[in-house]
Amino acid sequence: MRLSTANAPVAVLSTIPSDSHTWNLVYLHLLLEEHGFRVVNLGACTPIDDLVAAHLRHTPDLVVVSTVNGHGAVEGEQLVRRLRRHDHTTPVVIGGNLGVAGSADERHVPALLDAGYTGVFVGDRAVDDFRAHLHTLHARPHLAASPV
Amino acid sequence: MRLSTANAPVAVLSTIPSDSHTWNLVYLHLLLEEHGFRVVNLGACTPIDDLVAAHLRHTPDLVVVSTVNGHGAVEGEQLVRRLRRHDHTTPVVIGGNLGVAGSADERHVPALLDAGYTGVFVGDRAVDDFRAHLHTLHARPHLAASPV
Amino acid sequence: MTRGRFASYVADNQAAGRLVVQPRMGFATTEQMRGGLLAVRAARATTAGTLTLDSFTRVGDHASAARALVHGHDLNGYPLVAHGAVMTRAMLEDIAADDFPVQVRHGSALPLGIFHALLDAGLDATEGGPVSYCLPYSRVPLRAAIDEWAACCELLATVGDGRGAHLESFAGCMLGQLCPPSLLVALGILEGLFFRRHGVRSLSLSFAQQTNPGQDLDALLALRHLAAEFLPDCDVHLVVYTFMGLFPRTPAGAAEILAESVRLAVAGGAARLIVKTSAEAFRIPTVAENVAALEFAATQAARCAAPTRRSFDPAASPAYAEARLLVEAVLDLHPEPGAALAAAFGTGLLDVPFCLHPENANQARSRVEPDGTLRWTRTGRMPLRPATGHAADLGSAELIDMLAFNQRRFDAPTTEPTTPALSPAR
Amino acid sequence: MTRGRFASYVADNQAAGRLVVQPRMGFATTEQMRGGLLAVRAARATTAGTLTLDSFTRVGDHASAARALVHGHDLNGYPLVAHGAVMTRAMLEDIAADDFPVQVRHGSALPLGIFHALLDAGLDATEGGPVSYCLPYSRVPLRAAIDEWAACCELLATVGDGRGAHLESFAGCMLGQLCPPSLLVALGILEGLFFRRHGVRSLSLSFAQQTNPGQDLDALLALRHLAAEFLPDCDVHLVVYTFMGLFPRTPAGAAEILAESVRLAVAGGAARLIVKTSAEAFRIPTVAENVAALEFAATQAARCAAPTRRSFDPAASPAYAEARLLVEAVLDLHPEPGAALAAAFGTGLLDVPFCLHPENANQARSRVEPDGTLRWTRTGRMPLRPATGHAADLGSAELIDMLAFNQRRFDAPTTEPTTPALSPAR
Repeated sequence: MRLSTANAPVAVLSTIPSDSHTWNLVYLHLLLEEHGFRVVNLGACTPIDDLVAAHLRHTPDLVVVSTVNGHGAVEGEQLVRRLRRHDHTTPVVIGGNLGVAGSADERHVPALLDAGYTGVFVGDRAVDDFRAHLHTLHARPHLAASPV
Repeated sequence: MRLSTANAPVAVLSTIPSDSHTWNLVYLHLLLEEHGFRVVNLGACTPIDDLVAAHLRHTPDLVVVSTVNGHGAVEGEQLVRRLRRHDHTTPVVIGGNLGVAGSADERHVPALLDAGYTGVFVGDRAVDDFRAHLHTLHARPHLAASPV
Repeated sequence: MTRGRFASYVADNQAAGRLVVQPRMGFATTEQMRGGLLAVRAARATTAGTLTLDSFTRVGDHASAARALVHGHDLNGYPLVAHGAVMTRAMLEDIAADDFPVQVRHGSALPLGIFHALLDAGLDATEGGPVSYCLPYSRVPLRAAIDEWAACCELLATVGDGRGAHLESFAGCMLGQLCPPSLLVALGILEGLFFRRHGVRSLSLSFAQQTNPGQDLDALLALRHLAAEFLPDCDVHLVVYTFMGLFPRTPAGAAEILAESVRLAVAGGAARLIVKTSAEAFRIPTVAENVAALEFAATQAARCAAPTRRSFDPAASPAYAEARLLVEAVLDLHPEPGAALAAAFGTGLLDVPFCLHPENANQARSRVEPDGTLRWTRTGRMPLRPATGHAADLGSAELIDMLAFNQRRFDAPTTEPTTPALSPAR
Repeated sequence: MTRGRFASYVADNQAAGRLVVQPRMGFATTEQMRGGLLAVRAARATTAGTLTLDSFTRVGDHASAARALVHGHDLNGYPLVAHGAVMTRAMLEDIAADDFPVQVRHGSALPLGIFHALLDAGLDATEGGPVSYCLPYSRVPLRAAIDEWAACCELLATVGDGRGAHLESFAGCMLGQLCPPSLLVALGILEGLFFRRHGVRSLSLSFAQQTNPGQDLDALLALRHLAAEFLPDCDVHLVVYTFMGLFPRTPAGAAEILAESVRLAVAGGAARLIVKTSAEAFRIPTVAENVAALEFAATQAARCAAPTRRSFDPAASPAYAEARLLVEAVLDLHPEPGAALAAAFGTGLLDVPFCLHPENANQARSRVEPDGTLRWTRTGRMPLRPATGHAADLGSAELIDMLAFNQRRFDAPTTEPTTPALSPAR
């Protein structure tokens, strides 16, 4: 929600098709900006087609999927499988509440990694872990131009 | 299916609204005739309204409900409750397979008797018991004119 | 001839010499129903799937079906309308396909709601008929059933990608037993003509195994011959039903009656068989029992000699002679098949023995001969002659005896007359 | 004024001095949903029932909802369209009645299918709005939502026995938090005018508890005053929502924020309250937790002084002044409320802070003052003045701080400024 430099790395920020929550997206938008990203924030209930189109248009350095409505395990998996048809290398991470029973989220992690995510962030430490993950991305050459 | 004498006792023979089986009705028709009844056989899938109408028109000495489709416990109870609004005294009996799980029929007997049946015939001895019951009916004065 | 999914599957398999076998199967919940269909699909047999609907749905009492589901009570079939199209599509997802068509079996005299629901759910095959689902299964006025079935056929004819949907006449199964085959054959042709008149061109004609295999084969061959004569511009296949009456109680008897129906289907040129299971005498079969019956039937069918095109001499066929007489007499009543059928029952020109529907004359009577042959003992006002030498009156004990004929024939074969050979009766 | 079941129940109870309390509640299966409604109905409180729909149904993906049901997966609400009218009527049988109306809550920008399903199921009350269910909850073009909501209103207006159905605007809850109340009030009036234009005359206007009770009460009184001015020929009641943002985590804090919302509802003349539970900060509440919250709210409401008709001076109300300005500016754009709303968002005349919908300008920003008051820090192209002395830019940590304001206020009240008194803010 602020201007970034033109050569800043780009993050596409999205949720799953059935998730209408957005405060998580507003927060992550600010957080990603603070870590030097230019953010394309797709907002609530993003159809997978819209995400794929944004991905092809913006060729982002990072895709972040945030979801809290309990359908993340199902739709998050469909989403990344679709994305991976077009792109095998870009980091794609997901986080939030993935199932209807909040505390059982851990059990969805292996399937989501299998499906193509490079990171899955759940539970009390999700945000801290995600911030740490952002720092590891900065160590990558093409992101080196944009430290916080 | 044969002619009976005009002063023969009358049996209304029916099934429940959702039951399309009729061989049981064909058999009972013959059996009731052999026991001296004139039979009004209402056939398959008799709506309860039709049974009540036949009851009011024919003022039978006996109402026999035969069902084998598994809905007897539910619809048989509705049926007798409706009938008992008009008639508290005429013997009304039910028999056949009352539930979807054939062998558990016994457990429906108390509720059906409570609802207004004067006899419930289930299990292997159902037909024998029913025949015996027909003989006890013959002992009643208004049926005495029509021994087998 | 364009064919929809169901008819194409059946025709392709028949061309390849494979008998399509199909269960009766219906469960209350989508989860159970899906499990049953998956098991049938996975069976080692050439199968088609079946959705048998429950009795509440059959009579249009969808509220009672839904109430049972909400309260967790069991139902004797799948409540298609209560579940609705969205749930049924999800239930069928990745199951119903060109290599596994699914047919809806319902037994409803007034099935327009069921037809809408099955088409909305993406299904395109069902069965029944204005007579065969009215007279035995309801008190619905025949004229009302005829009008509604006409609308149903016209609905079926308009759907899909122009290939249309498939409709099977249940007329060859009227009351399941004790009806001499000629009347079953005649009713099948008449319902076929009714379907065709209302736009359905992909249809099947049924015949249920009775008590004498020679008589049954003659009937099936007569049905095929009459279909070619009366429905030359339709895509027609024949379907045989394993005996629908009191079923043998021994495993060996149940297996043998099923095997006999397989031989009948293959010898008679039927493309499809609706099986019964060894549990049939006792209760609704489980999925596993259905799969076992389907696989047994498939094994039996593979053992039969490839069906040779038998020479069939209509002039020598008892079933053909009587059936053709009945069909022509009915068609003479009115140019519309529906009106002709209504008039035929109204006048007793057609009369189904032991059928309790208020509009059936119920003057005709039949009996089972010692060799299992079904004969008319009384023909009412039908233009047929009863067999001689029989009393038409029947007691309850005798009725039970007749209904149990196949039970005795297959459960204790050594104490009965030898099972008749499988050749057309003369 | 004729009223349907829902509005009559609410009005009768308000006349008798009873606050109607209502949960959020939706379960996947008909059995669970029925159990939940029965429990709400039996609660020791004046309750209305709620059917909250699941997220798949909200976005029109009924196939996914049905797939979850068939495979026994959980859903975060009741899939009304997948279950359909027949099942839903059975689910509601002997529950939904004049003394226990049930409202459908869905969150759909394009809800025509949901409206058809709920009316088919015999229900007559729902909520949402062309802006309030589009901007926060979807990427649907606003014009498409406006057109579909117009059709929905016109459908609602035609149903029933002439009494019509009831529709609640969700506009007073936009994004749940951080939106200064004047914009919420203005949007409520504008959606009310839209409903009325398309035939709905029985409606309710909502307001969600924010971070300062004095400011909230001023907003609620302004909303009531504006409703009387702009919707004089409609039957309107007010509904308060217990705070919808990050919820207090301590039982005492959760109870107190709920109690505060009860006091707000009673003091502001609301007829209905949508509660939250003590479990809200952690997970979807159980039925028992919902019942406990409803009963607690009822007890609190009974303790409040009977609402006296407060004298309300519009000239002294910050919410009234800004809301009236916004409403009139929007209505000046076009004589049709729908077209006016579309134009207002298209030009940034209306601008919801933090709202990510592509058609929202998203230039406006707000903040929470130390006393909980919400103030504009940037107003974009809205005809409003921002408060002075604030930087408009906001970091992620500061955002989290603001979102957690009520959590801190109620979980650790002694370390925070004293909870402001419940009197209109000036």
